[in-house]
Amino acid sequence: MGRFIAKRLVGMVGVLFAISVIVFLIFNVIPNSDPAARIAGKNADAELIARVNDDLGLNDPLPVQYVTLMKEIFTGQLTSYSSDLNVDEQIREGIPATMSLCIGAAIIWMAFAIVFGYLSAVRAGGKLDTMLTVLALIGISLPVFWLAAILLYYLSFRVQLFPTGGYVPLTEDPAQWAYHLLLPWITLAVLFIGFYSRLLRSSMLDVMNEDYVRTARAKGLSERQVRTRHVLRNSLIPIVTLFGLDFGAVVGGGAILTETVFNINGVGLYAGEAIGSLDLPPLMAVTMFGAFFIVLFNTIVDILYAYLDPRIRLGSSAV
Amino acid sequence: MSPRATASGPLLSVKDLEVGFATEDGLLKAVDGVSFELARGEVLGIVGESGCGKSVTAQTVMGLTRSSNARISGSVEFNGADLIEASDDDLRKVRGESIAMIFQDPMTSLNPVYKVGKQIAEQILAHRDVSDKEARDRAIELLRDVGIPHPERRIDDYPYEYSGGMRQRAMVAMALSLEPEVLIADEPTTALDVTIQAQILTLIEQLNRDRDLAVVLITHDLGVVAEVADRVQVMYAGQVVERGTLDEIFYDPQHPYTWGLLGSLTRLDRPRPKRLPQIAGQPPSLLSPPGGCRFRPRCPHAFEQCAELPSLEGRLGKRSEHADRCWLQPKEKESRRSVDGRIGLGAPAA
Amino acid sequence: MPGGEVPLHLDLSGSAVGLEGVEGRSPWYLAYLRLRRNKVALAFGGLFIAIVLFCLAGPLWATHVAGTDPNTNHITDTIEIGGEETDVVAPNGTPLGPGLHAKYLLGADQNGRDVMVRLMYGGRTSIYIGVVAALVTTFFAVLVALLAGFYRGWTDSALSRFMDVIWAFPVLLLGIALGTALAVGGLKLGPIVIAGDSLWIPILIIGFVYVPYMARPLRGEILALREKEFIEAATAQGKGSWRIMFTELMPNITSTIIVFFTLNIANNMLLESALSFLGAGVQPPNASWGTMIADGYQTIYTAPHLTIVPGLMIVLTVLSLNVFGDGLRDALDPRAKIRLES
Amino acid sequence: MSKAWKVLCLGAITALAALGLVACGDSDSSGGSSSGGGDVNVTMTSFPDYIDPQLSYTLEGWEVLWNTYVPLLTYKHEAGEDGTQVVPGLAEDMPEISADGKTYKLTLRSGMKYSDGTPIKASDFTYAIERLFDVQSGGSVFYEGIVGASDYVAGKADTISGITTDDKTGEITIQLEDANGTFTDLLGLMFAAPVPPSTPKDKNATNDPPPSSGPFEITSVDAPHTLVMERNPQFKTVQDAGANEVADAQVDKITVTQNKSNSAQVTGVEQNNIDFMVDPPDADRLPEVQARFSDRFRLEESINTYYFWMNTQEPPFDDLKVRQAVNYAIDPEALNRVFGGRLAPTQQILPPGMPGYEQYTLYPGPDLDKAKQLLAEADPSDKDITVWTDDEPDRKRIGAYYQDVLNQMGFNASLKIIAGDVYFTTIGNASTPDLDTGFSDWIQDFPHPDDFFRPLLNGENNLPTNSNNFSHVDIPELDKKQDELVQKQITDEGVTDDYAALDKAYMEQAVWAPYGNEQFTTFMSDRLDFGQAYSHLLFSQDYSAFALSN
Amino acid sequence: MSNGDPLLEVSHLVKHFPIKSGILLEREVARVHAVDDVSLTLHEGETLGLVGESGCGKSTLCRAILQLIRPTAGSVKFQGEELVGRSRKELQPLRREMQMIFQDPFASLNPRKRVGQIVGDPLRLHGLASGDALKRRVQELLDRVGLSGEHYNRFPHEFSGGQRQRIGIARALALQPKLIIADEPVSALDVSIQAQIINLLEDLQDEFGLAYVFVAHDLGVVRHVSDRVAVMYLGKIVETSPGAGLYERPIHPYSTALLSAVPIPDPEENREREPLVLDGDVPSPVDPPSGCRFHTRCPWATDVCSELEPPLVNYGSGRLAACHHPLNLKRGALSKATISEESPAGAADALPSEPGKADLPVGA
Repeated sequence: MGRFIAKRLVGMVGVLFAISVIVFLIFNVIPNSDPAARIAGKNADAELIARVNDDLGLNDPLPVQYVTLMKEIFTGQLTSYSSDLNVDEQIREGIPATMSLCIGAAIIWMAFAIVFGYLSAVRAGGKLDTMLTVLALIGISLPVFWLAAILLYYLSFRVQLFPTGGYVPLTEDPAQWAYHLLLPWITLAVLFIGFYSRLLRSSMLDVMNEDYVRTARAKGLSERQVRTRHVLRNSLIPIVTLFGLDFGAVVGGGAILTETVFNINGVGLYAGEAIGSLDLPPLMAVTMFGAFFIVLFNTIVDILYAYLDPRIRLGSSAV
Repeated sequence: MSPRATASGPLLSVKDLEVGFATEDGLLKAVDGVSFELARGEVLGIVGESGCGKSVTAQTVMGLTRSSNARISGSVEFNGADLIEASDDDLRKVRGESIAMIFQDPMTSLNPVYKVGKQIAEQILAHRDVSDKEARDRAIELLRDVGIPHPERRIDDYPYEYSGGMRQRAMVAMALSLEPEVLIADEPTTALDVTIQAQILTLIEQLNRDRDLAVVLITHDLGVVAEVADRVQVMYAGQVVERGTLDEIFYDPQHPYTWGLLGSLTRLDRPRPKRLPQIAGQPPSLLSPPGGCRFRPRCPHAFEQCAELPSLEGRLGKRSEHADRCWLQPKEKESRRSVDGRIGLGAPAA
Repeated sequence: MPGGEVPLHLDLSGSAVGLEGVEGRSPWYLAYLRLRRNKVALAFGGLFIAIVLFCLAGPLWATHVAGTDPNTNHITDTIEIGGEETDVVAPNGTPLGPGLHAKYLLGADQNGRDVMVRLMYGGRTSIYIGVVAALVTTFFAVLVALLAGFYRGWTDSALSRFMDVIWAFPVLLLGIALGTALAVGGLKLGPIVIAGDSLWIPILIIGFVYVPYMARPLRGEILALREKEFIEAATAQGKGSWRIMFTELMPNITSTIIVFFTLNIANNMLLESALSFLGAGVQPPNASWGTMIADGYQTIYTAPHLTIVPGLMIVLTVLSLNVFGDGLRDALDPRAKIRLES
Repeated sequence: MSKAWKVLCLGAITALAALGLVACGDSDSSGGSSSGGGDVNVTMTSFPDYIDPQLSYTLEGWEVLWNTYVPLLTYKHEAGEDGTQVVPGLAEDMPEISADGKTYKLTLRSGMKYSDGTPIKASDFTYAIERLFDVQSGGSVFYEGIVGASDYVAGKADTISGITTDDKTGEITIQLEDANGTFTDLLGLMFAAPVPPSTPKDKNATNDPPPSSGPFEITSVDAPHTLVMERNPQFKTVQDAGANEVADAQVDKITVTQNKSNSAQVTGVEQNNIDFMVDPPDADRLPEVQARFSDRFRLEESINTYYFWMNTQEPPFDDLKVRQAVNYAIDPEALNRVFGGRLAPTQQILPPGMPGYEQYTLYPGPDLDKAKQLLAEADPSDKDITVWTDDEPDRKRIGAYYQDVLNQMGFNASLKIIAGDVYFTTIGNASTPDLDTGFSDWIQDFPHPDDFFRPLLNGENNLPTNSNNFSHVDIPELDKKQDELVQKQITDEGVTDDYAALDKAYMEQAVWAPYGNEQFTTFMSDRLDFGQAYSHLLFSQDYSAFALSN
Repeated sequence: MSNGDPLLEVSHLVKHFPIKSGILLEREVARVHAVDDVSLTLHEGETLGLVGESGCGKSTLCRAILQLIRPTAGSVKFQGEELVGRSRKELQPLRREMQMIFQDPFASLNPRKRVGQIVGDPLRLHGLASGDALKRRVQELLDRVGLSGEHYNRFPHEFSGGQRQRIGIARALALQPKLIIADEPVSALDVSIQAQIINLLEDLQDEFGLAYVFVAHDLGVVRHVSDRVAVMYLGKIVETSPGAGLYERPIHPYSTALLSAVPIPDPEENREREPLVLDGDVPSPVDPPSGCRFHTRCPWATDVCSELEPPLVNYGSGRLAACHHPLNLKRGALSKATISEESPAGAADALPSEPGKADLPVGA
């Protein structure tokens, strides 16, 4: 176990390294993204720009620049080019909002997906199944930002049931926190509810055909016990592992659209702005942040997978 | 449904069982009019090639084939109560409690995510009002009974940590946990090596002897049947083609299909023949079985009358139990089967 | 009791049908038969074709009905509605809404462009990107899966690590980063030059980021197939690696590829719209449904239809592909063979 | 000549002083009427770049800092053109300028204190200018003409030799290398506002802004989310020293919050949850706001020009006829609608409100036929052109419109959209390929016409990188005219007329295709006194004019 | 049955699968001893039966012989030519001569190919036929294995297990090989079909003079087809013998146990015999038992069995066995015994000192 975690950590560092290099390179090939010119202002002359460049170390060779940048990220000293604000601090400030959004949405999506998927599988072929299937397929066909825009338009602007976005910290006012996040939660969850309920349905239908389910019935377990203890429990394995991956991806950048449309001051919005302004330091940091979460949850999923399915022995499969 | 009804009649009685499945290509009649009876402490072997309906028969007894596309008729009476008509709940009380079942593939028949002990205890807890601790203790005891070494340690293993033979033992332990009256063993050794097969068969024999357990043993291997069964029923294409006592089937087989089965065995107890007798062709599709005698297309002895389906009856007269589905006259049978050289050895060697 | 399906463990195989006749029923034909029975999937497949036809009809509508190009501005024009001269775009910038008039059937946008015409042309772009990007993804995913799954060992490790990196990249961030980076100078790779406003940029980005999503399951399938005895049989006959990959393995993952391909188009269209919404996809003034939503979103309060209509088109198209893809999967999945009446 | 000039100058000063007194009286009376003070909350879409007088170089920043850091000279707290007048701030009087225009003498008022109680000293001005260079401020460029500045930057001198101060008398003398008619304007910018020596000299002070000298002090900053301005307890000392032109605050506290959602801000103001939004409501909400809240919404003039640049050095725009054709083809009214109705049409370089603005029409239109005809006459060989614009929604729409117009004229135009933050550095870099024509705008740095000509049209500023002369204009005789005019004070006779002529001269060459002046907006909650609030031409909303309505 | 040089000569063949693990770099932490120093010979037209429980290395041995997996060590000579170490290309021409039939009739046929392609592919690949000639040849082959030429255009899923196995045989026959390695060709089939396939294989052998390595876990099947039988346990050959000898007088206790475990389809005999039932399962090949690998399950094991690996001893008339306590030996057999050349390198070089105690438990 410890060995496995160590191995994953090494892999994680490798992936993060690769990602940071890629981002760094992408941004160094963008023409005219010269940060010094931007910092120096619209009337700047060449001399001033040269001094700014020197100050930022942008005259150093690329590898040196990369190392400096990474050092600053990990010592929390990185400041953005466009606003001179501390990047790590900005990300830290965004985490509560992003986490509130993602965790809340995750709870909603898992709860609904399990209920819908279970009902769908148990009533496979029935009316309820057809209805849930239709809903699920519509759910996975909705562009998230579009759904967000439409919900905002109808429920916040036309009917004025909900606030027009924004984020209220949980510590400030829990009721407002939830009130402000309700629409974003639903928006973010809809896609996953659709996807996961479909997945659970087919997973359950597969598991229902497994020999051990027959064994369970032959044991005289009630149908309910068979379905929950054997069918659902085993069907959830792929779901839970996928959940880890998706949750990591959502925290690590998937919430960008929702945060943008609902104006939630989270990491996603910050990332969006950093990209919009081609601001390398925050972009490096948020990409690393995102990738970190994705890789982290990948690793958690692997560990969880081994726990959920004892057949999988850690370390043997590395992917 | 009391588990220990003391009726003098058969423990389990199946009458005119028909099981069909609606498929995309039409109705697939897996079992077509199967009847048999099982007495307390008796071992009944059901033999046939894959797809002959033997497993469906067994699973239907347990109600495991119930589904929206299954068409089931006939009756399955256990201790006088009909299981076909029984509610799901009543059926549930019989399963595991009175009739237990073990399956062909011990690799997949245990839930991979639960510990073996837990899966055994689960069955006990589903039927008995006992504490978890008691159920666990019982599980350890059962594992010991079926010959798992160090059961108190192995009880906390996951199925993947068991070898195939141990898993099948664990399945047997589970089946025995509530001391059922009937054990249905559906090809319990097919997936196992010969050495392990011998172990499991010995175990089943022991249980039958020591606990007076009635066993339905389903297999395609006549050799396995010969080891443990008291009576044998040969199935072909969803129908019973011959039934009788073990000795009757082996020493006085009446149906050409049984001859074929016996003949095609590669056996160690006889001199090696120049050439193995074989049954030509393939088993028919159950979607559109041939008219008349279903074995007719493969039968070397078929004649006009075979276009009509023979009924299963004791044509020998004297032994009512020994019955078969063949139009040939007993005399004719005797002469024809001897042609094959190795079957129809006449009276028991003793 | 159990759901509407026959328990799989029943051995119902027997021998199949009688063997008379020469032409066998290929797995594809059987899949076709199953698909033909799935009316819902077929209906949605038809819907997708209808949408494609609708979009292809764009030029016809533009010249014969609307009388304008998708990109032509008519900001200060007026049209006659009910005998009244109406501004296409009001002095305060509010565009004309939808109504029963041949021109501007779905209203105008802020540049006075005909939304109906743009919708049809935008659909061409969106679907084109979806399909071509899916081809790109499929090509690379299949290549990666074949190489990794067939050679295993260090090839697999290297490719898997590479996939890990793309996988771990926040998709949208990567897409936007590449989109922004390439929008200015385009892409120059030796002889290949792609202009900054070329559709190939979103196509390549989208195609690229989805490679692991498709390559991983395919690789798994290849790894499983690789263990099958028919591969050994091919080796024993003396078949070379490439021949085994393309004549033995490929045909066996084709059905998976087809299903993935269909669903991938749907996902691509969603990602395209998201990238365009964030400004990193299709470059204006060219319309795609994504850019139309992005543009329309600026006026959602005064002209919500500019957001709603292209969004609905995306939903319909993606939905049709998803339902059809689902049906395809059922049809192509051999297990579906005994998914019986219900 | 010099005598006449002196008289005129004096006259102007007395007039200014009189006006200042009136203004002072005004603010006194209004101050009395809202003595209760109160809290105001303001939202903006983008947080100020820096909360640091030497660094801030955005409208948002200046809007906040104008009433916080007072330079030696300042701009009149007045709406309209009056607001472009430079008046004494912390200095007792307007500068005394030597005849050669190179020496400026000012005297700091005495007894003034910063908000933390530190006395304001003459040397703080030197400190501020030095700091400007040390923090590599974008504003430092304006002050490079001070003698000794380049030596200071190069590290050859510890201080700027061209600035001498006397903390006792408050005298400040500034030596310029060349006469510069814009220098008084520059002295009124926040870049030159004195800060105490406790301010870190080479570091951005955003998180801990220096003590203020204006009516407000900044008491807390949580960049980029929120900042709080409160009454400066020491502002009395500034007023008492006679700085009448610096208006006093009428509310106790202003909280400025960043809010990324324009629509949410509009709704907030509509529902009186937000008192004032800095940015104009989006085109989308504008009609609704205009219709329903006319009692607390109005458009405000601002000094800026929106134009399309055309690369005069490369075909096809090296041909005057082609450029003229574009000027004929552009429909300012169409662009106004694309912009949501906030663009006042124009066809000239200087915007209204700028000294030297005089309206003329060179290219009556829109006249697409004329444009096509001109283009046909010119018959440029290269009709494949690239239109550049940035990715803000309205600018994207402008770009799309422009591209379409060019195509209708007969070009084969393609559109290139660049992220807003790198747009100007991209088109200002001569090595960027396909720089044909595109979007640009210019918002004044200070209300002097030279700010529109020199950076944007002077041949010397046709730089390889970071150029603002996107049209690559290089007309030597007009450059000469610029240099000649800048030596003079704007108040000199005929200078404004000369600038007007310069404007026309450039447009006869059709170096740009200007089309509009953007109007800003004032949209306030019911809580604020809408009548009193006004938008300053240079610094936008004047927070010192905020007062709660009764 | 045959003379001259052997067709196939396997000597001291080893195949170990490494188990790798590591944090940064993978390194071998253990190995699966799948085939551990195995030697075999096979002559033209001969059938060698190979028997053992699952996991004993039979399948690995087959694949290592055919170079479908690269042996770790040892040599495989086919018609006198060394196969080990040859590249894929160099092996190609030899592959015509040696073919394989697989256990799983479902997995061994590519489900996406028509029967004609499956059977015709090797012909096309080796350039032996094309066009109509190819089709004719395939149809002949199909006819020969008991299918119809009309099945040419059908797909594997349309056939039953037995028919599929026939297709597999047709494919193996297509190149007219000299050697066919049949890896449990009938284990997955029903008894009646088993007989069909066995008969078919025998007919083909007679007709084409094929040599078979016939692998099975069922001694009954092996007895029927084999001239000689080799018994494998945990990667090693424990006994080789001409068919009859093994069945009548098995020397190795493991052979005895295997024989004893085969059910006898004769109720009377069953009632009488007291079969030898082995305890437990085959130990893990990752960490095989020391000494004689069978000692953990052997009822007659003594101390020496766990210490010394018994050599493969030649008891004459083609009978080889590796046991410290050989059973069923004729009087004086021990004295004439010698250590075989095929004996594994790691085995002791001492002959068994005395015969085992038990007497013949089964057999006719």
